Amino acid sequence: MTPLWLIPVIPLAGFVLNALLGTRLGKSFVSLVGVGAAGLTTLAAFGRILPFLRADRSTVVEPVASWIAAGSFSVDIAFRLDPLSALMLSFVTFVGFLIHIYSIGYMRHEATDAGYARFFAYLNLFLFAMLTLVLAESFLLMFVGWEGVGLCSYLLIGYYFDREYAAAAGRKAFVVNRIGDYGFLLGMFGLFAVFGSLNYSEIFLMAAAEPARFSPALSAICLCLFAGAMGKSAQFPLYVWLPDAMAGPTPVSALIHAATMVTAGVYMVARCNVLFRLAPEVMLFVAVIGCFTALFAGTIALAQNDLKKVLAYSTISQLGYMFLACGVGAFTVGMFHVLTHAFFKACLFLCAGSVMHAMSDDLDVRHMGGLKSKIPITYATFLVAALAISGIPPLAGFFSKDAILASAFEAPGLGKVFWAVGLLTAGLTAFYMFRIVSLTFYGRFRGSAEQEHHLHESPPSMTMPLVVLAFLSVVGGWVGLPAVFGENANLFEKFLSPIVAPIAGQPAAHHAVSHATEWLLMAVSVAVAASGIFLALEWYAKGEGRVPARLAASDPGLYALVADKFRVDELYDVLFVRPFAWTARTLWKVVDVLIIDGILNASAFLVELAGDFLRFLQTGNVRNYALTFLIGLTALVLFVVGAV
Amino acid sequence: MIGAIPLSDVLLASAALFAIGIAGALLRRNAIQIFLSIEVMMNAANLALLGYGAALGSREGQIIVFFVIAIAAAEAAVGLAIFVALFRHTETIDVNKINLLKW
Amino acid sequence: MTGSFVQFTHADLLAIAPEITLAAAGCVILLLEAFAPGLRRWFATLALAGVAGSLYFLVRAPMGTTFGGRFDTSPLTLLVGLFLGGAAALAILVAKPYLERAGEEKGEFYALLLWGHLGVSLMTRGLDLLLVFIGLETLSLAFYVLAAFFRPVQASSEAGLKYFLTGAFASAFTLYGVVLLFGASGGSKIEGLARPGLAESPTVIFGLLLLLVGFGFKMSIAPFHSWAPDVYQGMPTPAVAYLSVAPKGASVIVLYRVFAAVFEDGMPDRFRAGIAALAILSMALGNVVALAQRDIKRLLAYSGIAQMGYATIALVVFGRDALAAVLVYFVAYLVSNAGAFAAVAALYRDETKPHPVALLAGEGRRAPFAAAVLALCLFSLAGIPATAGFIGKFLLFKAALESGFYALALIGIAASLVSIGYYLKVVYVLYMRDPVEQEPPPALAPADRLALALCAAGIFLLGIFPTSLWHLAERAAESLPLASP
Amino acid sequence: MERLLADHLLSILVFLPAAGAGLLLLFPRALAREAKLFALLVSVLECALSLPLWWRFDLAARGFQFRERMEWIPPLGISYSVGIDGIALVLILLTTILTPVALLFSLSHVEKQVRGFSIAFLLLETGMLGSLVALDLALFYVFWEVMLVPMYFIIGIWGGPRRIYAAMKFFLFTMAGSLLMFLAILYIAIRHHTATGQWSFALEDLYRMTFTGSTETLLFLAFALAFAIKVPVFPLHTWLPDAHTEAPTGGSIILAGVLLKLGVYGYLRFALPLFPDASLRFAPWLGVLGVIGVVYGAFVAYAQHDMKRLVAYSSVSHLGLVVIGVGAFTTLSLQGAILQMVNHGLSTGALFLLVGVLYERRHTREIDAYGGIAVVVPVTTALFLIATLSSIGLPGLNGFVGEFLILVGTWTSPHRWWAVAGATGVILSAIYMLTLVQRVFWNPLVHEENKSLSDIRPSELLAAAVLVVLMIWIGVRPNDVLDRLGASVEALQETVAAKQIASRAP
Amino acid sequence: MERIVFDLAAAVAILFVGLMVVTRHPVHSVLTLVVAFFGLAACYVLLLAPFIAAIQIIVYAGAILVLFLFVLMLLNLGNVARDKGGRPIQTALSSLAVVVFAALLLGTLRGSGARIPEPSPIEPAAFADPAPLARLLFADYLLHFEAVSVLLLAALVGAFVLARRERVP
Repeated sequence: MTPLWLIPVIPLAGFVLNALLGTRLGKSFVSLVGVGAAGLTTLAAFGRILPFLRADRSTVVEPVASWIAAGSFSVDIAFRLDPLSALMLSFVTFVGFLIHIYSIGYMRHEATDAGYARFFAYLNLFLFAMLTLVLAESFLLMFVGWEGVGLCSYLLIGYYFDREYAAAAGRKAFVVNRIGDYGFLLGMFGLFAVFGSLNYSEIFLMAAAEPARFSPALSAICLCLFAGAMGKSAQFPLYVWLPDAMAGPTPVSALIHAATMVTAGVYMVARCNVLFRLAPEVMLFVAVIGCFTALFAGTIALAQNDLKKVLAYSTISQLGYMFLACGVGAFTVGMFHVLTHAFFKACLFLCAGSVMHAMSDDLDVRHMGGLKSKIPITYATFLVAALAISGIPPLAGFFSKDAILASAFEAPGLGKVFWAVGLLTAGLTAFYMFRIVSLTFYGRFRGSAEQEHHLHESPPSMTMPLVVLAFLSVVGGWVGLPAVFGENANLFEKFLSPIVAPIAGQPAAHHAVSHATEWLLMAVSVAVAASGIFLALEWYAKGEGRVPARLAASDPGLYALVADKFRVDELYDVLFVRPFAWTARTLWKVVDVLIIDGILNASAFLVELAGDFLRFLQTGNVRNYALTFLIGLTALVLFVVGAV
Repeated sequence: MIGAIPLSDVLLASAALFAIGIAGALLRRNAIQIFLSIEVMMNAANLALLGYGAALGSREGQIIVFFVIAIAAAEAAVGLAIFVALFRHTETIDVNKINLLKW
Repeated sequence: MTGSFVQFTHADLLAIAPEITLAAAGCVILLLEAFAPGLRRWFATLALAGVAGSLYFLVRAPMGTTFGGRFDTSPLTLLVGLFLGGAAALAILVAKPYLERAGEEKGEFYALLLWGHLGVSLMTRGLDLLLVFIGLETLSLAFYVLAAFFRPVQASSEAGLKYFLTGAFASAFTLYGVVLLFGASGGSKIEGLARPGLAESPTVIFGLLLLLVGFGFKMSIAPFHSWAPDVYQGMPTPAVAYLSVAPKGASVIVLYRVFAAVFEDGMPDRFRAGIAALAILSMALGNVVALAQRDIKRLLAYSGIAQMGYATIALVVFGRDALAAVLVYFVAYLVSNAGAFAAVAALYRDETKPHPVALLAGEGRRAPFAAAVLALCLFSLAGIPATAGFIGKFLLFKAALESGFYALALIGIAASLVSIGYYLKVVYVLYMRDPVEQEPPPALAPADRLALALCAAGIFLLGIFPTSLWHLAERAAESLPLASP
Repeated sequence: MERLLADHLLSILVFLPAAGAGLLLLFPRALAREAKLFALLVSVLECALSLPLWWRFDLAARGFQFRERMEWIPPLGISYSVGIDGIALVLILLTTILTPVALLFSLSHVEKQVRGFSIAFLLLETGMLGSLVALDLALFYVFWEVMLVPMYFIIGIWGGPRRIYAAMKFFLFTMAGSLLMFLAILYIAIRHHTATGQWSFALEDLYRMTFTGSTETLLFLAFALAFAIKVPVFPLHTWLPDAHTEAPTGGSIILAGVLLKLGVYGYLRFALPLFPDASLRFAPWLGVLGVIGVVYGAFVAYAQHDMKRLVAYSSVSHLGLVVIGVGAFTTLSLQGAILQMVNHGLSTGALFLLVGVLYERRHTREIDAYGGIAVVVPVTTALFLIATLSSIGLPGLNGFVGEFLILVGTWTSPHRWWAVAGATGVILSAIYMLTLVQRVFWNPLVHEENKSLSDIRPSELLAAAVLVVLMIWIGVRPNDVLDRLGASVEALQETVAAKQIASRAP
Repeated sequence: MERIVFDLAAAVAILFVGLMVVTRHPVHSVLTLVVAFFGLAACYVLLLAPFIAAIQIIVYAGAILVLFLFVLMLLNLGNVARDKGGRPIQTALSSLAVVVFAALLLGTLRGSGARIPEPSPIEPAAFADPAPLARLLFADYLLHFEAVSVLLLAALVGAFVLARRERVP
C-alpha cells in the first residue's frame, strides 16, 4: 500500500526531472516523464482510494516529519486521507492525468523543446502542489499547496511570457491570489492563537467539542479564511484574475482554472465546515457572495465573444454556485458540484482547445460557425458537456445543480431568494452555453478562407480525453441521485457526510422537503434550463443572432457595459493600481529624496558652507591674527576675572 | 617696601606702557614698528618686575629682568634677520602686503 | 669674595646631562658644518645620536629635583622626555631626505632643531617660571628661524615673519603673566604659587590666564591659533612635524604644573568654564574650517587645532586620570600627526610649491606605502578603533565622562564626526581618483621608509596594546599633586 | 593542533581572514588572479572551519559556547572575550558562506586593484565575525568600527558611478550612530566602576547593571540609534539604497547579507539585555517603525527603475518585518526574526548576485534596458525566479518560514495589529518583485543588444547554486536552524525578564 | 621727592612710547624709543636697580635699538614703509580691545599692591648693591644662565643663517 506522501512526491520527481533534463532530452522524453508521473500518481492515488472505499472509510493521518517547531509552535509534514481528500484526490489525479495526455497533442506544435519541457514540468509541479493541498493534514501544509498551485497557475498563465498580456495576466493572478492569501494567513494566525495548533484534527475536535468557547473568535477567523477562498476560487470581488488567466494554454485553463485549483476554495470551506458552521454570519456572507458571483459572472458571460472567456465566466458563476451551497450549509452538495463541474467544465475547455486547434488559434466565436461537420467528436463532446452544465437530466450537472437549488430552497432566511437567483442563473447558464454552441457549431462558417482550409479534427491524444470526460459528464452525477429516488440513492451524500462532523449542542440540521416539492423544484429548474437552451438556439442558430443584435441596439450603453464585464478592471485600475503607483513615486521622490536626504545633505552642506566662510577669517594679515589673539584674551579675562 | 616709590605707581606706569605697546603692535603696519612695540611690552614687564622686586625686597626681580633683556636682544637679532630675509623677496615689510599664505 | 660661589653638584650634572648632550650635539654639527661640510650626509645620524644620547641620560637620570628645586626629574618628565625625543627623532629622520631633495641640507637645520628641542625639554622640566620662559623662548627663536629656513622660498620667509611677530607678541603676554605671578608669590618658583589664598587673588588668576593664553598660543588652540595654518604651510615639513607635536605637549604639561600648584583644592568654576570655552571653540572651529582646506598642510594644521581642542578637555577635567589620559593622547597624536607630515613630506615632489590635496590623487596606487601610512594616520586622527588615536580619544572622553562633563564629550563627538568628513576626503583623493601628476613620486628614501614604518607600527601597537603606555602615564601623572576622582 | 582548533576555534575563525589579508600584502601586484584565488581559498577554508561550530554546538545549552577569554587592557578592564550563542552561530555561518560566494562571483568580475579588493574583503570578514563573537563591549565596538573601513574602500574604489557619495554617506551615517554608542559604552563602564570599584567592559558584568529612568532611556537611545541606522530602520535608511546600489556586486551581497543583520544582532545582544525597561518602553515605537519600514520600503521599491535600488528597498521592507519580530519580543517572533535575517541574507544576496550577472554583461541596471531576456538567459531567469519566490515568502522556500514565525509570533503578542499590518508585506512584495521579474525577464524581447546576452557562467552558477540550495534546504528543514535558536532566544528573554524584575525592585 | 622724580621719568617714558607708536617714520620711532628707554632707566635707578638701569642703557638703548637703525638703513626703509593708515575695522576693533584690556589690567593691578607681604627690612643701599645679584645669578640661577647661553647661540646661528647673503633669488 503506497504511503500518502508518495502521491504528491511522484509528480514532484517528474517536475525535477523535466526541469533539469527536459530541455536536453527532447519532447518524447518529456512527455514520457510528465505523463508517466501523472499516470503513476493516479495509480498510486487509486491504490489508496479503492481500499479506503471498501474499508470503514475512517480518517487516516500519516505524519512524515516535523516541519516547523519553534517554541510552542509545531507543525508536522503529515498527510490525511478521509472522504473529502479521497474525493478530491480521485478526480484531481484522474482529470489531471487525462489533461496531461491531452497536452501531448495540444502542445505538439510548441516550437522549442525548452518550452515543451517547461510546460510539462509546470504541470507536474502543479499536480504536486494540488495534491499537497488536498492531502495536507494541517492548515500550514495546505497553505504550501495553496500557494504552490497559485505559483503554477502564475507560471502557466505566463507560459507565453513573451506576450505582454500573458505575463501581465500571470502577475495579476498571483497578486490577486496573494490578497486572498493575506486573509488566509491572518486566519491561520487567529487559529493558532485560539487553538494553539494548526492541525485539522485537533482544531476541528476542539471546535466541535466546545462551540460556545470558540464561536466568538471564529467569525473573524472564518471571514479571513474565506477571503483566501475568494481569491483562489475567483469570487467577487477577487474574481478578476480568472478571465485574464485564459491567456495560458488551454489545457491549463481546463485543469487549473476549471477543474481543480479554482475549486480549492470550496474544498477549504468544506474542510473547515465545522468552523464555518460556528460562524453563521460568515456562512450567510459566503452564500451571498456565492449567489451574487454566480449571477454576476453569468450575466457577463452572455455578451462575450471569446470562447474561453465565456467558459471562464461560466466557471466563476459555477464556483459561485458551489459557495452558495456551502453558504446554506450544504457542504456535501457543494463538493458534489465541484466533482461534476470538474468533468463537464474540463471537457468544455478541452473542446474549446480542440476548436482553437482547428481554428488555428482563433477563439472569436464570431469567426466560427458550422463546425459541427468539420470536427464532429469535438462537437459531440462539447454538446454533451454543455447539456450537462445547463442542468439537463440525467446528465451530471443536473443532479448537482438541482441539489444546490433544493438546499438553497430549504435553507431558512434568505433561502428562497438564493433559490430564485440560482434558478435565474441556471437559465442564463443554459442560454449562454447554447449561444456559443450555436455560434460555434451551427450555421455557416464565418471565419477567413485559410482558416476554413485548415479546419480539421484534433488527434486522438486530444479527442480521447474529450470522450472520457464527456462520458463522465453524463454518468458523473449518478452517484448523487436526489432523495426522491430512495433514501440511499444519494451515495455521494452518504460517503461524504462524515466530514460534516456533528457539533456539540447543535442538531444535525437535516430537514428534508417533501418529495412533491422536490419534484416540483426539479421540474422548474429543468424547465428554466430548457427554455434558456431553446431561446439561445432560436436566436443564434436559427435567427443568425438578429434578435440579440436588435436587443443590443435598443440599449447600447447597457450592452457595452455587460460586454465590457461591467468595467470592473477599469474600476480597479482607477481605485487601486494607479493610486498605488502614484503613492510609490511620491513616497520615493518626496519622503526619501526630498525630506530625509534633503535634511541630511542640507546639514552637511551647511557645515561645509560654514567652513568656507570661516576660512576667510584667516586673512593672511598678521595684524588680524594679533587682534583675534587679543580679543580672545580680553574676552577670556572679562569672563573669568571680570566678575571679580 | 624698600625705597620711596609706591608699588601702585610702578604698576600703573607698567600697565600703561604695556597697553600702549599692544596698541602699537596692533595699529602699525610696518613690521619693525610692530616689533618695537613688542619690545615696549617687554619693558613694561621689566618695570613691573623691578617694582615687585623692590616691594618684596627680593632680588629675583632684577635677575629675571636681566634674563629678559638678554632674551629681548636675542629676539631682536632673529627678528631683524627674518625681516631682512623676507625683504629680499617682497621689497617691503608692510605686513598688510605680506599675505601670500592665507585661507 | 673668595672661593667659588658657583653651586653645581654631581646630581645637577646627571639631571641636566640630557640637555647638555643636545646642546653639544648641536654645536658639533655646527662646527662640522663650518669646517667639514663634506660630512653633511652624517649630520642627521649625528643629530639622531644626540637625541638618542639625551634619551639615554634622561632614562639614567635619578628621580628628584635639582638646581635648588628648580629642575625636575620625575616619571612625568621621563615620559614626556621620551615623547619629545620621539618627535625630534622622527623630525630628523624625515628631514634628511627632505632637505636633500630641496638641496638645503645645512647643519644649522639640525642644530636649531636640537636646540629648540632642548628648549622644549627645559619647558617641561623647569620648576621655575623663568626657566620655563627661557625654554619657551629658546624653542621659539629656533623655530622662528626654521620656519624661514627655505630662504629662496618666499612662503617660507613669510611664515618666519608671521610666526615671529605673533610669537613675540604672545610671549610678551606670557612674560607679563610670569611677572604677575612673581609679584603674587614673591619668587619665580612654581611651588611658590602653592600658597593658600593665591587662587582667589585676581592678580594670580590674571597671570594664570596670561600663561594659559601664551601656551595656548603654542598649542594653537582657538582663538590663538591663527598663526598655525600659515606657518605650517610655509615651514619646511620636517620642522612642522616637530612643531605640530612637541611644543603642544610641553605646553599642556607646563599649564598642568602651574595649575596643579595654584589650584590645590580644585579649579574655580569660572576658570574651568573659560578653558572649556576654548576647548569647544577649538574643536568646532578647527574641524569645520578644516573641511574647507585645499592644502594638505593647512588641513593638518586645522586638524591639529581641533585635536588640541580635545587635549584641552584634559585641562578642563583637571585631574590625575585626565593628565594620564592626555599624556597617552599626545603619544598617540605624535605617531599619527608626525606620521602624517612624514608621509606628506615623502609624497610631494616640489618643496618650493604649495601642497594641494588634489596632487595626491591616485598616489594610493603609485606610492602605496606612503599613501597607506598617510591614510592610516588620518584614520588614527579620526579615532577609528584599533589605532592609537582611538585609545587617546577613548581615555580623554572617559575622563570627561567620569567627571561628568557630558556636554563637552557630546560636543567632542559631534566635532569628530565632522572631522571624519575631511580625513576621508584625503583618503578618497589618495585612492579613488586618477593621478594628476605625470611622473610618479620619487622613490621612498630609507629614512622616510623607516619613519613611516615606525609611525605605522606605533599606531597599531598603541592602538591594540596600550596597556604598558597607560601604566607609564598613570605613574607619570602621580608626579603632580593632583586629585584623582 | 586538534586541541588548538578545539579551544580557539572562534579566535582562529576571526583572525584567519586578517592573516590571509596580511599574506596577500606580500603578493606582487602582478599576480592579480592568484590573489583573487588565494582570497577565495582563505574564505572557503574559513567556511570549512566554521562548520564544526554548526554540529559541535550544544543545542540545549543556555549560555555562550566556545568561550575564550583573555585580559586585553587590564587597567581599563577591557578583555578579549568571545563566545557565541545560537543567534551568533547562524549569523556566523551566514557570513562564512556568503563571503566565499561573493568572492567567487567577484573572481570573474573585479579587474582593477584586485589585490586590494581581496584584502579589503578578508578584513571585512574579520570585522564582521569579530563583532558577532565579541562578548566585551569595547572589543565589540572595535570590530564594529573596523568593519566600516574596508567597506568604505570596497564601495569607494570598486563601486558604481556615484560611489564616492555612497561611500561617504555610508561611513558618516554609520559613524554618527556608533559615536553616540561609544559614549554610552564608556558611561556604562564608568557606572560599573563606580558601583563595583573595578573596570570592566565584559558583557556578563554589565548585564548585571541596572539603570533607571532617563539615564536608561538615553543610553538605550544611544545604542538603539547606532543599530537602527545599521538595520536600517525608517527613516534612517537612506544610506542603504545608495550604498547597495553603488557597491560592487560582491559588496552588495555582503552589505545586504551580513552588515544589516549586525544592526539587529547588536540590538538583541546589547541594547535589549542592557536596558530592558527602556527597550520595553520603546518596543511600540520599534514595532511601528518596523511596520512603516515594511510598507514604505515596499512602496518605494515599486517606484524604482534601477534593479539594484529596487532590491535595496526590498531589504528595507524585509528588515522592517524583522524589526517587527524583535519589537514583539515573543519566542516565536524572535526566532522568526533571526531566521528571517538568514533568509534575507540568502535571497537578497542571490538577487544582488544575479542582478550583478546581468550588469556585468549589459553594464546597466536600468530595468527598462531589459525585458524578455528569459529566452536568452533561461538559467539566470530560473535562478532569479527562485530567489524572487524565496524573497516574497513562497511556502516551501526559506522566506516563508521566517515571515510566518515572525507574524504568528507577533500576533500572539500584545501588538496583534503589527502582524496585520506587517503581513501586507506578502501582497506588496509580490507586487514589486513580480513586476520586476516581468519587466526584466518577460514581455517581448525588444532591445537588440539583449538578444546576444550570454547566460550565467559556471563560477557564477556555482555561487548562485549554493544560495539556492540553502534556500530550499531551510525552506524544507527550518528546524535545523530553529533548533539552534530556541535555547538562546529563551535565554535572552529570561535575561531581560530577570533584569526587569530586578529594576522594579527598590 | 623720589616719587615725583619717578613719576616724571615714567611720564616721559610713557609719553615717548606714545610718540613712538604714532610717528609714521620708523626711524623716528626708534629715536623716540631711545628717549623712552632713558626714562625707564631712570625709573630703574629709583627702584634700586642701578645695575639693570645700566644694562638698559647699554644693551637696550645702545645695542638693540642701534641694531634696529642699522637694519632700517640697510633696507633703507626710510620712505618705503610710510604708514598710510587704512584698515578701519582693524583699527577700531584694536583700539576697543586695547582699551578694554588695559582697563581690566589696571583694575586688577590696583588691588594687587595691598596683598604684598611686608618684606624683611633691608637697607636700600644694600639692596641696590649688584654683588649679591651676581651671587644669586651664579648660585640659584646658574641653570638659567646656561640655558640663556644656548638661547643666545641659537639666536646667533639663526640670524646668521637667515641674513647671510647667498643664493638670493
